[in-house]
Amino acid sequence: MNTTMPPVQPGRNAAPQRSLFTLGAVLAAAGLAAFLAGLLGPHPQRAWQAFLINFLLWSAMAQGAVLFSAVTHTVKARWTGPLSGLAGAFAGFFPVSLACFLILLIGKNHLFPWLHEDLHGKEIWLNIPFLFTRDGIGFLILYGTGWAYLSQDLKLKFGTSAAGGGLRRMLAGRIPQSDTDIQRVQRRKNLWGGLYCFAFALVLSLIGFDLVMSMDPHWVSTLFGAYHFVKAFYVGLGALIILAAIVHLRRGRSAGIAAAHFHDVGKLFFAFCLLWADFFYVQLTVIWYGNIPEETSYVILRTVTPPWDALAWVVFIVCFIIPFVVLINRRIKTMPGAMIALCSIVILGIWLEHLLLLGPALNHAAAELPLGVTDGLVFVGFLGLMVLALAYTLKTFPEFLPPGGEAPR
Amino acid sequence: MNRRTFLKLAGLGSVSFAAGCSPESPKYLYSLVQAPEDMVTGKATWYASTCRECPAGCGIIAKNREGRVVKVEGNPLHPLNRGKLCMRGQAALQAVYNPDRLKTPLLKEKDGFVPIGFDRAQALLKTKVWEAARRGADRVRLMTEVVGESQMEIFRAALKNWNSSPPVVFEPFAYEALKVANREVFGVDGLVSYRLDQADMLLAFGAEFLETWLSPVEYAWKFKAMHAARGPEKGLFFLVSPFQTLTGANADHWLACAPGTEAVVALGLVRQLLDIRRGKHLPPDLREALEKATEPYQQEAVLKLSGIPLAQYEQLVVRLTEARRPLVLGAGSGQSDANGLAANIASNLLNLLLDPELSLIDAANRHRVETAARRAEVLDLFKALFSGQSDVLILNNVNPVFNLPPENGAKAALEASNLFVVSLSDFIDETSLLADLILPGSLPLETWDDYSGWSSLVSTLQPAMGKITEAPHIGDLFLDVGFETRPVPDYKTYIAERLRKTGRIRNELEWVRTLQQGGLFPAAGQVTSASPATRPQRLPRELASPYESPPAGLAFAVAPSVRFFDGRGANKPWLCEIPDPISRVAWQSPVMIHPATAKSKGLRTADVVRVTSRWGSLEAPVYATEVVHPGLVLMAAGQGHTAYGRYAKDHGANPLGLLPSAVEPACGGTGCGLPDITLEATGRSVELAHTDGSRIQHGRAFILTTTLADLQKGPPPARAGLTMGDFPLTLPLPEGYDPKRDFYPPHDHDHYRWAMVVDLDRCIGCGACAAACYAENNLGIVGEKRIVQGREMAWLEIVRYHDERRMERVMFLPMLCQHCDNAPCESVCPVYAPHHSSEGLNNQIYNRCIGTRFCSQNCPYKVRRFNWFDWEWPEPMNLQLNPDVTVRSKGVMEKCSFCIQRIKEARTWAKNENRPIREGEVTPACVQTCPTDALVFGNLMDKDSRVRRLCDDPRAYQAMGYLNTKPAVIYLKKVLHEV
Amino acid sequence: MTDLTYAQIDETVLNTLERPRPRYWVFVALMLCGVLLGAGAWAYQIFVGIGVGGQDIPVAWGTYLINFVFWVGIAHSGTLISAILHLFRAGWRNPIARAAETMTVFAVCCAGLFPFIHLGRAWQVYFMLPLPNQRLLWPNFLSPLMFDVVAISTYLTVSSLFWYTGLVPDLAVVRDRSTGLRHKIFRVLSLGWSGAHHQWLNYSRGYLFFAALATPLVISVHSVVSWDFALGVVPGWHTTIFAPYFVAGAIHSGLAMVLTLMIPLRRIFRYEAIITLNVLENVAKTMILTGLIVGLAYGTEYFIAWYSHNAVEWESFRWRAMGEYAYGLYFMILCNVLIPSLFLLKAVRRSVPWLFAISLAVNFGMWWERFVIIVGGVAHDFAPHAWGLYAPSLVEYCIMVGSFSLFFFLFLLFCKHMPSVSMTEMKETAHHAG
Amino acid sequence: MPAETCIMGLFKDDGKAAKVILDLPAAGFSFRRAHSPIPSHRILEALKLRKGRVGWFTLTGGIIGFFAGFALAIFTSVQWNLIVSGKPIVSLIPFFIVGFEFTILFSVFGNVIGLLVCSRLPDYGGLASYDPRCSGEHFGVLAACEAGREGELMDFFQKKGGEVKVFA
Repeated sequence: MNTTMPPVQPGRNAAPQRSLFTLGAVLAAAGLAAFLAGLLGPHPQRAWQAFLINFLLWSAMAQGAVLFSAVTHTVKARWTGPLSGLAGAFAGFFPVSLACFLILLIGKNHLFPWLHEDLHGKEIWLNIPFLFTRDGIGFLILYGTGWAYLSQDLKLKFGTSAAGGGLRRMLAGRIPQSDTDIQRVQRRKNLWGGLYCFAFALVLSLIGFDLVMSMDPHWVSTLFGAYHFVKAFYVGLGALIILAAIVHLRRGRSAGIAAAHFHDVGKLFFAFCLLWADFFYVQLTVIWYGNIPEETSYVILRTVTPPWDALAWVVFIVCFIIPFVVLINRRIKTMPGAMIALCSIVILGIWLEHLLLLGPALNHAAAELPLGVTDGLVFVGFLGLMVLALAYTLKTFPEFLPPGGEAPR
Repeated sequence: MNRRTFLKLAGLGSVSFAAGCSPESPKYLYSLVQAPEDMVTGKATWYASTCRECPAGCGIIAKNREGRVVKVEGNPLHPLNRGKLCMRGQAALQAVYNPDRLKTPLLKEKDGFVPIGFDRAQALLKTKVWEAARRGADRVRLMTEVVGESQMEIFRAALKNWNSSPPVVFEPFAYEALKVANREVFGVDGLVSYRLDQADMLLAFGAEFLETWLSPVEYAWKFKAMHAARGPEKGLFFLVSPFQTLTGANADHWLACAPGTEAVVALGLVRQLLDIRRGKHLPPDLREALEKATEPYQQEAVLKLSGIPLAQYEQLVVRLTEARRPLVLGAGSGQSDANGLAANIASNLLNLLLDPELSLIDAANRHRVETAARRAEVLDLFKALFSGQSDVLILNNVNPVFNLPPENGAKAALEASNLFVVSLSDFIDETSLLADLILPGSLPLETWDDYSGWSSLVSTLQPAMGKITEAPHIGDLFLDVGFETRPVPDYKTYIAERLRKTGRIRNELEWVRTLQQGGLFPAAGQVTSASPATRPQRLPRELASPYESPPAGLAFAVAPSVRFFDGRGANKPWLCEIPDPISRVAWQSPVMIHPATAKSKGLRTADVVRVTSRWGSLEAPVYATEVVHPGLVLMAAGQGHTAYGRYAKDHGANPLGLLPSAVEPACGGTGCGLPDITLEATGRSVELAHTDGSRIQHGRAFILTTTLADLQKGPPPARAGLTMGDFPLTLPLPEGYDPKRDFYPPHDHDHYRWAMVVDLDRCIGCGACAAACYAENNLGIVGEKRIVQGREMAWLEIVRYHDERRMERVMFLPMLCQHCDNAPCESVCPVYAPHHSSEGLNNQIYNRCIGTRFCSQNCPYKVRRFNWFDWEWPEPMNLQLNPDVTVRSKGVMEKCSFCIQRIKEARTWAKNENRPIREGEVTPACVQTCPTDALVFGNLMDKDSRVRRLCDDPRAYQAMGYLNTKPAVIYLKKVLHEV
Repeated sequence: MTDLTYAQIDETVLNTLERPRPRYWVFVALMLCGVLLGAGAWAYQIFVGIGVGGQDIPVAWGTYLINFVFWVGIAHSGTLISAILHLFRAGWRNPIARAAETMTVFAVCCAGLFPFIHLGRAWQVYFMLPLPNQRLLWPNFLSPLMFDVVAISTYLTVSSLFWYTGLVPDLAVVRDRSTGLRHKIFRVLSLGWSGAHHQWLNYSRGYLFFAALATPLVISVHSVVSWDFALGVVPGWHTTIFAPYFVAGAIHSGLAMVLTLMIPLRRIFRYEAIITLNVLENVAKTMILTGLIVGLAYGTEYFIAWYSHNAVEWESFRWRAMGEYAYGLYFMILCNVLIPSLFLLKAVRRSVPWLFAISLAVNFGMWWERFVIIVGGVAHDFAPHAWGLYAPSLVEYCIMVGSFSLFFFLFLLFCKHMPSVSMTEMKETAHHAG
Repeated sequence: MPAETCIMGLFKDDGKAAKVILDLPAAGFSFRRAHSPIPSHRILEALKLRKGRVGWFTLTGGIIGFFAGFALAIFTSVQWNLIVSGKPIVSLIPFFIVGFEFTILFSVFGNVIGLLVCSRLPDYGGLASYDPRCSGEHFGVLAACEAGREGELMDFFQKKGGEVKVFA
């Protein structure tokens, strides 16, 4: 239990070095440059598409990772050890994500194909002001609950001496002293944790419907929302594993992330790999079997029509086949190096999957895949932002990092 | 080789083969008393005959298998019905095989009827009549249904021998008013026929010519000849009546006049025409008199009395005066009261004013029913009988006790002890119940006879099957009892002789030919007609006194039923099972009232009400519908029998029981309605045995309509979307597949892809197709209770929808298995019971079916039917079953097979001549019988088959096509004059 | 978890196998009568025709299919609790796992009967088996019903084997503590289990794999069941969310049934020390989750029906809420979502009466959910001219009573003749705790 | 070869039992079998056994099942070659369901077989040298000693705090 975790003295060596910040900054700059270049270039909508895709992907990672912390806490899973702490760090990306969301507003004309077509009454739901208001509120709620949960978590971790900058103090509020306080914070933490899980399901479904499904305003799939948040958790776990692995590689056993932890989180990752595939298959089968053009045309375009068919196969292989085959083996789950590689592949896969879902809607009758250097660079840029966010959070709140010393068995 | 000529072969070739085309020795060929030589097991033989289910007298051909008739179809050579047949004609079989049909004569003794032998019965009758005859004049009376001339002659002769006066011909609907009108205006003392097909505008004051009026099948095809959309052309049909029945539902404009004011409107129109100087050709004094007589019917008065909105009325006047070949039809069959009389005279006058030549009135071909006696004479007869002026009364197939309103004297007369009543009926109906001797005669399908639906032609009857009772032919019976010694060996010879005497035939060969083709008549299309010669010189005296429209009150009207006619069909399970076209209620007889009326009385559909008039009262469930005038309570005739058989007894109520029997002196007829009745709730309610769900289609793409205006604009832009609204026509052929929409690869068919085109603009909703389907495919009869449970078995149902925008507009949709190319029903079956055949049919393999019913659940059209039980065919009904079609056992799913047995037969023919099946060679039962040719069947893979060409019609669409089922039933939109 | 000693555990459980009191046999007999009633009704239906039921066109599926889905649903949490929670090493599963698995096996038996009962020609059911035959008449593996056949039979086999495997060490315990006939029987049943180290070594591995395999199976089976509907085109049936939604619903109802069974069981068999209040509370907590998922699914369906602006879809859902069967919808929302969320209150989820009452409510609600879906869908589908309603007939009710009787009949027999709590697994938890 | 006697030490705690197992060889006794009411990893660790091989059976079963499922579906559908709902005769998307279920089914079969084979069940003979208490609350360690050393072995067990049971 987290309460039993001894208060830690974050050693300097634990916190990320400056080099990390520079790296992040460089990557981010590159991405930004590419994005701006794209905007000024002949196909601004391509730049916006890349932006949207990466926004969705990286936000999903952050949201998913934090969900890991919240959910394991809510079900009182005992096996997470330092992982749930690390997962909290991803909350650092929340503000970035929020900012990016607002930036979308600028590119609305390039981003929402339905702005230019007859919606037969769907305008009530699909219109820019309403869409941005509801989704904005959704994000606020999600990130709000997330932070609320984590701040309670931090309070418990700060322990007696909460030396540090203003933000620490502001967030931490007054540090619990007496046991009663601790219990109160405990209760709040439970509450916010539960709420975050709930908000996650609701808000990510909404985002899935609003920013992905509605891009083809005549197509619907009731499972799409759930599919979207399962995906988010999938990549979230991937990101978490990568982070944990890096920390482990940098600090060795002192990081206290035991093989068992990697094994367990690996199994969870595996489980969600299966779940993602399940949700994918479930939708495919029902639509394939029903054979109603209103539904099938969407899938046909993305799975059997060039140029998308190739992409579809790549996505399927990269997001399911590879991880499935690899993860059947249990030993691999305990090898941080291997897991970094695998998770990165999966994340890339989901990145492509977003392209598969959004691409056809945003590029009508595309001859070849709308995939180029810009897209790659924008991806890198967001990677940079993520690195920065993580580095900053971990620097400000070393409590997210595993405590030094021997790992508890 | 088109469908018709093929049928001719199938229908008559076999008979000629039977006859061997040799003049001699065809003696016993046509009766199956002994197994005939032309009977080949497994092979159908067709016998041409004449339908006697109503006085119209359509030509039929009867399909004989192993000595029993299994199906009747219209005779393609017959000018009246041109190969078509109505629901009632199809059901003729169910009289022959009716389980309640009498097998022996019954003699009434103290304790009820006892069966006796035919010889004894005949002997008894003979002694009775001759005793009576000796006792003096008019001691023997005969009341008969409308019969052919030969039989009539024999009757007359026999009665003459018994020194009694000629028979009284009883028809419940005897058109007294119409006859008077024709006499007064056309100088024709009878019933002229109408050349509807030549008209471009039609106005009726209640004449229900698509159901029962004069000759429904004839007028159905004629109506569509003028009314179906031909390119941008389409005839116009106005109905002025307080209610719509099937005919009204087919009107383009229904002017709902207050009950009893049809005459007012008609006279008003006469007035309008006179005002615009029509009818200059009339003799001045007549014209003057007319103007004077129609003085009270100025527009305001008409509108006030009839309650018709000005706009509608004006529209009518404009269209009527603009029309090039307008035709006006009078009041309905039953309407021989003052109102009906005035309306009929007025409509005849309208015809005269609109078309001095009367070119659309055909006095040469007159309807046989004109021989029916006026109601007054019928009632007089009963008075006479009651006063004991006769000893013997012979009733030939009439049921006055049921068909006449109460206080008609019939019951009293028949019960009079001194009168010996002989009923020649095959059933114990309300009348025969009172008879002293019931002596069943053989039914039309078993007998020799002739009948002239039109005065100009002769239509023959011949036994199309072996006898299942020993009942004698009525003709032969009279030859025996009516004469000291038989003047001719038998009735058949008598007919032949008569025809030879009248010079219609010269020799045996012609006689055989006549029998082969079912009569003596000009080939369809070469009918000669003649307009009435004389013109009226003076005002019809019936118009002298102005017509008083009845006081406003809740009125009651009885409409002849498209299913039971006057009630003679009520014991035929098919007719009971096939629901009423408007209410979709089977087995029961609801009273139809306007929703507003219902609301005001706090009634809802299915509440039981008591309707009371001065003469009687009945209880029936309410059916609220917009097709009746708010001031009217409408009810269909025919049900409410207290005898007559298991299917008729105690089903529904008999509305005639509410009517007065007083006759209108001017014409000697009565009406079918009365002005003031009371309607009160009983507080009970029943479950209606209706087969429909919602009355409107909630904006779905089942029935689509277009307007004449749109049609004239030319073909609409091709649809290319995915939604219900803009989904394109996707033929069930490889070209119907578009990789953008279809996950599944297209599949080929070998040589044939069977499909049907249904022209909703031609469909009048008469339900003949449904009846034909019951007959052809051995569909189970489930009965009232199970229809309530939603278990009817109709493979083809005429779906009725009200127009959401104008609830009083009714539209019909023949709904049958769509034989989709991507049929949702198929893949869900775990055992392949339904699957796609190599010729595109959606096969249902009964032996394989295990009854999961998933197919039905997944069918978007809900056309599949399930055998919830083993259905019963009480003896001898099982004899009617089509040997080519399996009788399904309990627990299996079934549905329309496009009459696959007929496809198989055609294939055999083709194989024998090793050639592909020809266009028109396969006609499913429904297609064959459709009076208006609304259904077309054929092979889509044949580029110039009719179905294929019709698919290019801009009106073509598929029901709910956006589900990508690719139905092989392609509908053509109904064309409205305006929305 | 529990602080009982091994001896106490053995004692508590073995006490339940004492010679039953007459009242027990009364109940057994009562249930047997119920079973006979159902069987009689079925026989009658076979002879007279499926029409003795209330089904019609358009609603050709009635309570038979509803009960089928209902029982399959019940069958789900058994494996869920054993397998998934075993994987997650949630110790609180151990006291209830056995009973839950048993529930699964019996529920599947009941469920499995209904497809047969529902057939128009039950005697031809073998057409659905891929039996090699001369005329090569094979079933159609494209049909959801064939998926059912495969899935349900797999599920029955697997859950029975899983159940028996888990039972073996306990059978040995009974063997070692019993004499006479029972000893002989259990000697055979326990396969000579001696708890030797090599047995345990493989046993724990095998059991783990069992769990790992059963988990996806649970999900797949109810997905397949959901596809009996979702693969159709009928509005209200054809929707992608069905598979997960049915799985969640199944678990929801299963957990409810677990409570319904456990609460009397722990009372009668004095299991309070083993099936502690914490255990029940954990079940309740899980039900909050499943309840929320189900609620989310209801919401999503309505939202999409509205969002899609598909006339047919929307009319079908509008009618669901306002038509003749609206009460069904409100039952299901109330009993499956609102009432279970009372479990958010600690007081409620720790009070046995409340737990019991709510578990009953959920069972009721889940039955109605199936009614709303199965009947509601087709009763108001594409063809307005064919819309119609449905009401179960007496025969159907009898068969329904029969199925419930059968379930409780089997369960009664089981819990008095077999260890209804896994002693071994209890000892393990005791072990870890101690 | 001198006759052996098997003696079982029964302990209330698997820690003790594990210790005994470790010490047995030193004391010159040969370990035969350990019986326990629950799977005790203390004992299993003490025995330093490799993981069981059940997994291989399961895997094999799974692979066979997967292909068997698809094979059945495809074979049967091509036998009749009937088009239903316009779907391809061989439609892998739905057939996957059959494949999947068979995979699970056969893996489980494999698993069960593996279980029986690896743990040599049913094994009624094995009960000869077995003490019923081992299914209760005792952890039994069965050791063998050559004739004459029974006393030592018993003492050994008792010293370790266990009860003793001798099998002739």
